[in-house]
Amino acid sequence: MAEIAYREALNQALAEEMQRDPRVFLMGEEVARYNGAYKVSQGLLDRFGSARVVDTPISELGFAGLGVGAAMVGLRPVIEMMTWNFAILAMDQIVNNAAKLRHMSGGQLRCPIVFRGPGGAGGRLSSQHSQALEANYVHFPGLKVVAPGTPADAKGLLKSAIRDENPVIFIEGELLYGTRGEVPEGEHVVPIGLAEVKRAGTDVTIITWSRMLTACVLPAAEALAAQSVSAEVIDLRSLRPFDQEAISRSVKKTNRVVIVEEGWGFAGVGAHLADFIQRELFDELDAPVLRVHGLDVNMAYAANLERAIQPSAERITQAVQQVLYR
Amino acid sequence: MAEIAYREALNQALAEEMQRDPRVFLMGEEVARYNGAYKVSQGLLDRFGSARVVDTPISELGFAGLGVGAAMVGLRPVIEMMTWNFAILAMDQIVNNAAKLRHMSGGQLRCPIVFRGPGGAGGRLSSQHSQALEANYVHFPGLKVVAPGTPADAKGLLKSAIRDENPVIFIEGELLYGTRGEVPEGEHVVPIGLAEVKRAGTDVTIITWSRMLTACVLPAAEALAAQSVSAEVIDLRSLRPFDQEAISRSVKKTNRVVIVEEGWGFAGVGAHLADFIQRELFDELDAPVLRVHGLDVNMAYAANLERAIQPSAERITQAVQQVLYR
Amino acid sequence: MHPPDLLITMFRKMVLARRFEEKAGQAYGQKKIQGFCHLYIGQEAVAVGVNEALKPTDWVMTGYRDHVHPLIRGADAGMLMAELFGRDGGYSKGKGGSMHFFDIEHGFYGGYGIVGGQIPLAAGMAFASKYRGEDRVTVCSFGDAAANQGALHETFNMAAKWKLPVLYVVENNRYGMGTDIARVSSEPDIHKRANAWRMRGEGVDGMDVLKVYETAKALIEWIRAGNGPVLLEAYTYRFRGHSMSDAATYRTKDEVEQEKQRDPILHLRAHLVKQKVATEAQLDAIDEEGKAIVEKALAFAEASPEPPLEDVYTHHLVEDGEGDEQPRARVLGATDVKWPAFPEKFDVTWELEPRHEPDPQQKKGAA
Amino acid sequence: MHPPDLLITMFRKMVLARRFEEKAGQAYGQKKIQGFCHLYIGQEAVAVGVNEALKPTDWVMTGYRDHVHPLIRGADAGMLMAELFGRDGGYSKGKGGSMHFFDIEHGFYGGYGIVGGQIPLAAGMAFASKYRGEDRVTVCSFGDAAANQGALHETFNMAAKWKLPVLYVVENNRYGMGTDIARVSSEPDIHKRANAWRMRGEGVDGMDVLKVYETAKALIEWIRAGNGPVLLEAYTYRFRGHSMSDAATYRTKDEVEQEKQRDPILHLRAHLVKQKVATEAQLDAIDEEGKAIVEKALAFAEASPEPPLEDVYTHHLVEDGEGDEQPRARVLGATDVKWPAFPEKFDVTWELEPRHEPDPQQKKGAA
Ligand SMILES: Cc1ncc(C[n+]2csc(CCOP(=O)(O)OP(=O)(O)O)c2C)c(N)n1
Ligand SMILES: Cc1ncc(C[n+]2csc(CCOP(=O)(O)OP(=O)(O)O)c2C)c(N)n1
Ligand SMILES: [Mg+2]
Ligand SMILES: [Mg+2]
Repeated sequence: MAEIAYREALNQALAEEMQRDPRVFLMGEEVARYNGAYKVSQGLLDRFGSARVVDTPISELGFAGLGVGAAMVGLRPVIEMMTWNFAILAMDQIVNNAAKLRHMSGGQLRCPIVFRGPGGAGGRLSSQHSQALEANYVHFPGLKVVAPGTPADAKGLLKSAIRDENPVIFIEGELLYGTRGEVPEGEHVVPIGLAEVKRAGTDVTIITWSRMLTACVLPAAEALAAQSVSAEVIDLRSLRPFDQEAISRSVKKTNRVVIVEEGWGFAGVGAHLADFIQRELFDELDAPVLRVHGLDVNMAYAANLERAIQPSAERITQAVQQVLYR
Repeated sequence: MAEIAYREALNQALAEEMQRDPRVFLMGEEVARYNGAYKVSQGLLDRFGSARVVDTPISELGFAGLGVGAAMVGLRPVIEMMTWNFAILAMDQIVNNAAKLRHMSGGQLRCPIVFRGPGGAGGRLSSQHSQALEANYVHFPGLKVVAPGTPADAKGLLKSAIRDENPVIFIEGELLYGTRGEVPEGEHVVPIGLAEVKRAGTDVTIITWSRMLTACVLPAAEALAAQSVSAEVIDLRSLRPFDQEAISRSVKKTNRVVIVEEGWGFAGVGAHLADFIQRELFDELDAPVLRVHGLDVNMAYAANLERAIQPSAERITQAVQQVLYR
Repeated sequence: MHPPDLLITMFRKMVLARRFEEKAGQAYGQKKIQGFCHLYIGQEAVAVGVNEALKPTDWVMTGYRDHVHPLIRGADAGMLMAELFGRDGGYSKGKGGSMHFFDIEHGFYGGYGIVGGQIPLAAGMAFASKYRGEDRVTVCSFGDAAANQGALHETFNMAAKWKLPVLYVVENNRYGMGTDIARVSSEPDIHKRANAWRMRGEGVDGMDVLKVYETAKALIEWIRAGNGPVLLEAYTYRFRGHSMSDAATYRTKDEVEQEKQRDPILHLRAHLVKQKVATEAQLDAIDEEGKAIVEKALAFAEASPEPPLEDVYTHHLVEDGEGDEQPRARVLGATDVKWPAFPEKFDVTWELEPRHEPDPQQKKGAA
Repeated sequence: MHPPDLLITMFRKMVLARRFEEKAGQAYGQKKIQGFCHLYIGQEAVAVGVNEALKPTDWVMTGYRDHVHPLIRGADAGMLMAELFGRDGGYSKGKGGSMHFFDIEHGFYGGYGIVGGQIPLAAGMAFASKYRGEDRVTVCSFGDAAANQGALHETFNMAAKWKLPVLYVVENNRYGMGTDIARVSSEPDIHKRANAWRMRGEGVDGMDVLKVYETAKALIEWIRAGNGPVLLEAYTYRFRGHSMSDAATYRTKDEVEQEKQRDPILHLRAHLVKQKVATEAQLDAIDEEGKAIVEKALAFAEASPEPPLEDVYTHHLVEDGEGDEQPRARVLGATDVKWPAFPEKFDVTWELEPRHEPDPQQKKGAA
């Protein structure tokens, strides 16, 4: 297996699916001649031409809706949002059209479309460019939401997302593009809805997704191991639907849970997971479910403030100590 | 005290605040000559003139941003969204500008603005017009979110919202406009962040807000009383910030909680409340926190389906029985 | 002169549309239809005139004022009425209701409740047909007030730049809800805005079905020839309120009466009689036929059951291997349904922009 | 001929701007500045030319390419640099960084990172000044690529309809990131779009500060006289990449070299010498002054501490009774800060539309 970067893994998935299926096209700002603002679409224009790799004007609402229309009549658009911060402008087309078309048409239509792009902090970008917005999308029935944290999952989930018959919100980690990992070549498909235990353990379950996995959860698990705490790390990968069984299995074993999320806590995805766990696994819990998430403030540019706002391995180990009543 | 309708209570608040403060103006679709799509602004154009009661084109993103700009330089705009379903188009201006301006300017600017309009189902309107979207806004620091369920709270909270120095998301109940209740005349101000016990009880705490209060929670509490279950009903009224103390007080007494929310459950406001309760009041709970919310589906037009999708007194009483292990 | 057949067809469709809407209005009064219900009465010449200029394989979509567009394309009147009643026999099993009609069999793609929300979709559909090299035009109508949505600006720019085969029809009925368009639009003649996107824009008397037809026909040919999108503004009027709950007090009786003199049906009727295409009696008979169809539709809707409760859970996501619902087959057992089958294998020959020859110098970077 | 003072001022500001940006670029290379950083080098004539046509009480805002607009309005160079460094001595205590400059004291209202997001804000500020009867113009600039945002369409329509006193300046530097505007805009001459909103639109050579100044002056007078908004398109060019991380390989070296011939500073310098307004030596001295200011700014930024950690929690909401931060007073102890005080009591005399005389008939409803 080759070790490649997250962005290359995404690039492979796009190239393979475009090769496989002429209905797949990529559209967004700077995706063609510039090869993508984050170089995810490197080489695709040359390979597939300007009708299948389309540079758009800065018109998020317009091209998101254009993608939805194309999906309604048999194409499989991949719409790149330069970041999810900008996709807020397109949200109406995503939640009011893409998510509702099959239902409103009574099953006559389908909308197989992927909206993808980076989420989370990009590093010293202040408030408007540093938002992890998955909570806003998981709220809506009619959408699937995934957020891979490793190159292999990025490739495998993007292939699944493109083949899915439904609208999929595909959230990449803006700071993950350069991270490397082993990725199976060719047909490597990760089903939507399946979590993966990225580290087995017995004392506490840490649930996370996207960048937090490698940025602080696995380091925290290492640090805990040094303190003889065996943490099991579940990488959710898919947020809607999420893998209830994987969570149950682990919590039944550890009886203690910490949820780690880059974004804000208030009605975040983690709030939902905590609610799910306390409700479905009430009798299994030896401690309240704790959460580590971005502080409930706007992101600052200053290096020290930016660091303090984001979750860290320290905050995670503290939360774990707390659920272990140490 | 006069008994008036929810829409009149809002109208009083608007008229009184506009009278009091020339900086307050109302802007939105059909607010002026038509007196409001739901007649909330009845008579205001005649009284305050066309610069203070402004009919806009159907340009939600534009006039939301225009309001934010006016607030930045000393006015106090009230921006009416014909419904919150349409405000999705304006979300960028609300969350990327209004919520972040004070922070990004390092405290140089403030943005005292109210975005108001009806949320929730309107009655036989299918998927695009029946969304309770508060969860999308509570997620963002820099915003306050309120959702009054009675005429008196509607008036008192709207006055607070208009006087607040921050952006306030003010969600009215589309099906509440005609409901009547006693409302104090003149200066009646309900502070943001304060819940109210709308019915005292000892066996179980039911937490809710907006239309669910009168539409199903109080009826459920009545029905439960007939079965000798004493339910305490907390009307949250403010969702961000929410009244943590009121919840603690009640849960310490009842040890059982049901949260009732019109909107979807997935990462809904109720998920956050459940997470808060299981975390902060873990040892007080005799049963998992249960939730009753809109089914995780798109709203249908058909009468029977629409009914089935929404929370009901029956579903609430069932949940209460469950937390009581009956 | 137009072929008599065509003229009679247009008359038949306009009358059927009128009778359908009148009946829907009555049923609404009886609370058999609920929620928002926007009638098309007065605007029939626009949908009919444009539709007769289209092929059956072309695509059509509009906003929430959407009962008539599918009806005149061949949708079953009874199933449309059943949708209004929220019944299982409706096109969407009662899930969509008045604002969300869909009849994919007849190329009618909705039915949208967010003002202007359909505008980008139509460009996407046109993009898809161009992408697959199909000889197809997409028609998307919207109201005068919708023209102030940002989505229009963004979409028109792309549609024009990429020469997408789409005809945008702005049905200018002078009001968006209670607001005279001239009060909120700096340019109330919407088609004059087309220049801003170097797009072709035309205006037409939307009360004269023949003029609409002729104009649309010429424009659709122009579009089909690959010249790009067009914005056609049809000046029309709605005789009723914005929706069933609107008393329309913002218009004077005089204004409405005056506009009713321009009733597109009366106008065509007079023309047909004058040109001796048909006698008054023949036209009355056509009208009676329309009434009968609508009566039958009503009876069908009344008789249709509510959707089963389990339907609450269907059609939110496509399940593995799940097909699409074909309403006429499902409801009427029709065996002649031609459901669109989009190819899965094809070559994309379209080049959206000229091939870009990277400059040899450029590799090094310039700035 | 322009007064020599004015010419010298414009030269001084353009040179200061250039030196500031060069220094910022260097500091970025040393990782003292991080994140996105968009330099204004090449475009100086636009901001300076427009600014000299404004009063100090007028308001200015722009996008994320925002270092120069406040600098030439009088912002403290050291505090701007400290903001870039993410330090406590910055205008926003390091919370905003490069993309979010704010200097309210000098009427500079930001600094926005969402492309086109400032366009509606400016209309709102202009609305407020008209509402209070102030004699004030708001200037809002944005890029060529921003002109394809829906917010522009929605805002221009309202601004034109309500005759809001706002000057929109589209700084057409030919590229939005790596994309030539002609590739994605059906009408690449943005000001020609103004007609669509019955708005006045003008183009100007954005490399010639005198032309920019003259045009802006005339337009601002026209706006101040109550004629409504204007769209001014300044044709300019950025000599560097889109941001510090952009190698700008999408442009040829030739193209960039050619554009550099139009360097607005060289252009003005030549003019000043030719017209004998100043000697080369005098202009060099001004340049040295600029360099010295920037050196001092750098030292100030370097010396400024990081913001205290407690600042993580400040300025998300206005707390009860909390005032606004006045950066120069806070950081430099300045006592001459004139902070804007907006009146709380005033009469609104503006009528946005003619008073509406309800028609007696109308009460009854018409439809
Ligand atoms: C984005 C959005 N804003 C507001 C509404 C409420 N609304 C529904 S129809 C309408 C008026 C639209 O008028 P126009 O576009 O002229 O179409 P017409 O109804 O005249 O056919 C409004 C404001 C909506 N559905 N969507
Ligand atoms: C809504 C939105 N979409 C995309 C971006 C990413 N982005 C930042 S600047 C830019 C290009 C803008 O170009 P232009 O408007 O011409 O301004 P210039 O940078 O040339 O000054 C893009 C695409 C963004 N910040 N906001
Ligand atoms: Mg209209
Ligand atoms: Mg540009």
